[in-house]
Amino acid sequence: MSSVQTTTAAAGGFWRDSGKTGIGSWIFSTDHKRIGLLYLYSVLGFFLVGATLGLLLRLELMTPGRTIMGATTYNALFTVHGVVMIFLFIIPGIPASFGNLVMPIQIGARDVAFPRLNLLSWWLYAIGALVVLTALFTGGGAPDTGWTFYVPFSARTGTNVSVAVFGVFILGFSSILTGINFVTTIHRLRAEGMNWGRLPLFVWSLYATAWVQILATPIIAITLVLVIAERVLGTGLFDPGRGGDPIMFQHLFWIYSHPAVYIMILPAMGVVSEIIPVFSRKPIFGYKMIAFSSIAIAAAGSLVWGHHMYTSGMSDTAVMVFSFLTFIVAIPSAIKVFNWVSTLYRGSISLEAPMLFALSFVLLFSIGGLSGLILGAAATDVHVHDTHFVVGHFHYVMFGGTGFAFFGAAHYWLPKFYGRRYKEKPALIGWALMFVGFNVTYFTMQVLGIRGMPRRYYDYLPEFAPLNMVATVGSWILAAGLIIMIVNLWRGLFWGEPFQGNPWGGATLEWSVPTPPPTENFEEEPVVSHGPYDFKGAGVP
Amino acid sequence: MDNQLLTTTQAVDPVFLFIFAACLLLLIGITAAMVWFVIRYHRSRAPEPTSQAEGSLWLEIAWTALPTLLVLAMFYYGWSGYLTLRSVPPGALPITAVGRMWSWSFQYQNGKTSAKLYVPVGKPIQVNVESRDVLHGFYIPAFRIKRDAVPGMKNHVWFVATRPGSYDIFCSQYCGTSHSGMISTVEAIPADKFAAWLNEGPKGAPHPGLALLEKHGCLGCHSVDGSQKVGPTLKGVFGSKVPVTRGGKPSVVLADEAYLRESILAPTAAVVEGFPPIMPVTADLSEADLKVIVDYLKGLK
Amino acid sequence: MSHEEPKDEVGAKLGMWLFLFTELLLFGGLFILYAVYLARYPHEFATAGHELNVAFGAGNTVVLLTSSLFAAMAVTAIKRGERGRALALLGGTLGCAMIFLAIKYLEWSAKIGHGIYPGSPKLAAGPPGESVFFGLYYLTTGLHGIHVLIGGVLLSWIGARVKGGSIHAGDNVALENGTLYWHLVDLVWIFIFPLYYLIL
Amino acid sequence: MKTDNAEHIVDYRKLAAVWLALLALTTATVVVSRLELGAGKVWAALAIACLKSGLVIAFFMHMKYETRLFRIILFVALVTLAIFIGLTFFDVLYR
Ligand code: HEA
Ligand code: HEA
Ligand code: HEC
Ligand code: CUA
Ligand SMILES: [Cu+2]
Repeated sequence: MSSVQTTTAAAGGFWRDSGKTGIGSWIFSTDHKRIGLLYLYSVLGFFLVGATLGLLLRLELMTPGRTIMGATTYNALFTVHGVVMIFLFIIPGIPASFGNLVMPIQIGARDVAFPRLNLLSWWLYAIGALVVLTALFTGGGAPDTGWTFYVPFSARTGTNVSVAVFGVFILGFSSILTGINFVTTIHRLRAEGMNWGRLPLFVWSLYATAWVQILATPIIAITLVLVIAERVLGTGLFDPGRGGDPIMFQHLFWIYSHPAVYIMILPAMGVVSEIIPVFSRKPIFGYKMIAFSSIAIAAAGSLVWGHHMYTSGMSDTAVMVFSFLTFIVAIPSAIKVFNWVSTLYRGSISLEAPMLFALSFVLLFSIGGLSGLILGAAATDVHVHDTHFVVGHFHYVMFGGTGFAFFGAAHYWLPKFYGRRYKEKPALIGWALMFVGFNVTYFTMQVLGIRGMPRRYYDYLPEFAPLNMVATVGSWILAAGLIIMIVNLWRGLFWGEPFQGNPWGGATLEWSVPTPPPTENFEEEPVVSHGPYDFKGAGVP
Repeated sequence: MDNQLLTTTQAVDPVFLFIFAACLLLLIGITAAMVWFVIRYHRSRAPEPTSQAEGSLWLEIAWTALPTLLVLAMFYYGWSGYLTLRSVPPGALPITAVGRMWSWSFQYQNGKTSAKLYVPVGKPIQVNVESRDVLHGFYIPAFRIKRDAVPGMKNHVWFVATRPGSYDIFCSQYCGTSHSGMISTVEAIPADKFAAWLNEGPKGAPHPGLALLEKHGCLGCHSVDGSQKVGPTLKGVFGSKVPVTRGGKPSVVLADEAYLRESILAPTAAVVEGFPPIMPVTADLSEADLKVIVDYLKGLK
Repeated sequence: MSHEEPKDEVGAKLGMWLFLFTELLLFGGLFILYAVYLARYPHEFATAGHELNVAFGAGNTVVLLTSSLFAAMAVTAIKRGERGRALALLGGTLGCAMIFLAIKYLEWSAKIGHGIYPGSPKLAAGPPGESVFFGLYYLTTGLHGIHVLIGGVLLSWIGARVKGGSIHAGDNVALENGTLYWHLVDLVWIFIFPLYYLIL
Repeated sequence: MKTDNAEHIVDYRKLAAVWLALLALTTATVVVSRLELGAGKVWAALAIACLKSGLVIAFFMHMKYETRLFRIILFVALVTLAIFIGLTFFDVLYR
């Protein structure tokens, strides 16, 4: 953090006017903007850790047999990659960083409803992350269960599962507290005139996300406690030898973890719904439907967890019900995609970096989501379940979707908070490399899956070798793009050209406050008189 | 369907085709629209937006209703294909597949066991999938079938091999260190050859000890030919000096009969240097079987 | 933070309720398991349930209901400005909490003395359903016990603030929220009691 | 900033009456559990437990006097839990 301090000496606003300096002014700050940045850097750090692990995974899979590591290492590696990416990067990803930074300003509030709770969330996140990291280097070594922690394996492996699971448990509470904070904030702290029909779509999506966080996360918390109880006390609740049922673990796990995928994607959809209208200079098409579909996704998304269990031995009736519900949840996503595309129609489109990320989100999320339909249909899922097709699917929605939206948000909002901006050209190059590398890597993985290559395989039959090589090369292109993009962003935010006013012409409230925003956000309580995409009403040219 | 049996592959592949085709069309449509809009309404060509439309009820209704119909169709085909996968044709030949860390063993009705799944061509096979320890997944990509092996639970799949040949079997559900090594094959052979194979005595296996090693899943982790797997090879163990960790302390033991017995009955007592302590206790190992195994190991030079 | 905001009581209570929902779903996970295993092993659950002491369970129900009454009255008292009475009532709640934990202690130690605890050899040898029943019983009541402890600490701290005067008739959300938490502990017990001690 | 902090004070007598009702219902559960109702016992006991929690929520927890928002979200949370249990039973009952 100290580098942040010195290099932003030029910036004013909340960077300066809290009166305090030093690391304490960050890790004990209750200012939503500072907490947002804390989260941003922690989350980004873990993304880099996870991404490096992903790169290693691909390196190992480059050739059949042992390439750079043994089976035990590989198994630990994809587990840690999954846990870091899911619980440390993508779930807190957008809501806790950009949500914290932007949402209170967007609704015209001075801060979130419970600023101190907000700080506690971050601390819990940091502690949980530390516990997870501890698990890697102590006891029996890094857990090797996959991020899904399926029993009975997780109950009997000698690796350090209990500690890792406890870390995830703490992270769950961090996520819950953020959810509680956001729901309360959005209900109670909207400025005068900021009625529900004028909420920016990013706020709507955070609202829906927060509800999922509140209602689904406790289930994973108790499930993880049960895993620890299995291991430490030997309760035997999932042990078939003593009357338990391992399938019940899967139910409990996915009751949370499916809704969790909507915790990951909804905020990303919100980001895209902000960027597309601004860079098209046109009100978003179908505001109400997009807002409503966020809620619909959150609600319907809680009903479909069984689609991860079609081959588990679950009853056929349940397969039917869950398959049906899975298809229902695809509809609100379709509505969003069509509305985003229509927003472009007859607009005035500027292809700057945030817009490129937003548009590639729409494309990559569509590919990922459509492959989700293959997974949702019972007959086809039986074939591709637990193969690299699933791996391809979720990287498309998680990285191609949420990841790209995350970087889009970084290009869109960070200049506002730093008062400096990145260079456009390297941003374009980085984006292009990422886009190409991404598709080469993950589309290939989907083909591999259809050909029958199971996931979590350290070694594979020679028939899969050529495509695996392609996917690995793709990951290098992706890595190159990513590095260019991050370096450019980093350099730009600290040493780049000044960024002032409202160059992109946004009509949401964050563009009406000084750059960087002052600690209090607004000099006096704002009164909102126009909608979030009413560019004319906001006086934007 | 009278005589012509619908195979599992034939039940699943059309569903794939249908969903793929629909998705591809949609994707092309969306991409084309996006690219076209981005080019046509690029700020260099359209300096000002020419519309401030905020939505259209009819469009919303259209693009809610059409996808709904489409996904309902997908659901229906997916579900009916799945039903085919679940309804075993009458007269199918039952075979039990037992999964354990990390090998499959197939048991036939007459008590014969095998590490490969031999089946007669053209006859439906019902595979009853069981597990002795953790979750495994019985997966044959060629027949589009997959089912988890869950301890304490009976699961099944069925398939029919219409052509002779060799088809991969994978373990699809993650089960630990050698998950990716838990593979085998289906050997589809003509019915008469199959009958002969099934009734051929244990003369295929040169020693009853080897058959027992296979039956108890030892060969998932150990080889008898000197090659390395998850566990040390069993070839030449007897009489050799083995570096082990006992009670946390390293030492070297002479592998005599007592050591072999201990290794099998209490695998974690003395753990061979350089190997993880993952060898399970084999619960259903009788004293008689153990004796045969140990005798066999003694002879493995 | 130059000027102090007026306190948003409704917001604070909203936040508390949201938190209570998460607690509800936390126990909900255990109740899902209970429901499933009850459907699978009705007879084993019945016999195992009979081994629990109804007197302990019923006694604890009365104790908790009473503690809740005191807590609710404490809110009324503080709103009427009767600080002494509020403190006394909170003390009553805490007393009940201690009685509850004492009874729980007796009950658990009796069970453990009989060789019934998670992973015990006796349960491992018995029918599968009973092991599941007692596994759930210990986890649920254990988790509930932890909540009683947390609630007790919370209410003591709040009591100290009432005494110190920072919670008073004009500003008492903290007390209200603390008692809300306490009532949740009570609510969960209202379900634990019939499900574990009485059913079948 | 909203200012809808209408404060409602529940008097002691009402609280005590609720408490008595709760004790009566507790007795009722114990009695019901001694009757020969078979599986109906579970439902009877659960119904009584729901009634009791209704009382606690409405009076002890002041839900009766809160704004409608609170009741809606409580409903949402309960429905969610019910759905989680309900959908699980599609598996458990038909396996
Ligand atoms: C961000 C995370 C995210 C998102 C948003 C999704 C979205 C969806 N997912 Fe995915 N999924 C994961 C993350 C995600 N998933 C993860 C991590 C796993 C694996 C976990 C593990 O095992 O490790 C997984 C696994 C997974 C499975 C289990 C596979 C298996 O193990 O066998 C299934 C099965 O149904 C599924 C389905 C879907 C569906 C139907 C959607 C839908 O929501 C998609 C909706 C989107 C669209 C449909 C595309 C956009 C719309 C159009 C282009 C318009 C046209 C559309 C229509 C006509 C419908 N997913
Ligand atoms: C948000 C989620 C997310 C993201 C972004 C990624 C990103 C990547 N993932 Fe990951 N992945 C998961 C979530 C994610 N993954 C999950 C949940 C699983 C399932 C785990 C399980 O089975 O339990 C999984 C599994 C998984 C597998 C399957 C393992 C198996 O089943 O055998 C593979 C294999 O190729 C893989 C690869 C990659 C790659 C190449 C990337 C790349 O996109 C990464 C791109 C980045 C780079 C190429 C590196 C950039 C490097 C730098 C910038 C260096 C700087 C470093 C420092 C300064 C420290 N992932
Ligand atoms: C899950 C994998 C696994 C299975 C199944 C397994 N083993 Fe092992 N075995 C190991 C490993 C790993 C070691 C080395 C570490 C140790 O000593 O525990 C080992 C060690 C041994 C040794 C000592 C070898 C030496 O070099 O000293 C013997 C003998 C042995 N196993 C026999 C068997 C027999 C017989 C069976 C089947 C009944 C069996 N194993 C099943 C993994 C396995
Ligand atoms: Cu057995 Cu994977
Ligand atoms: Cu899912």
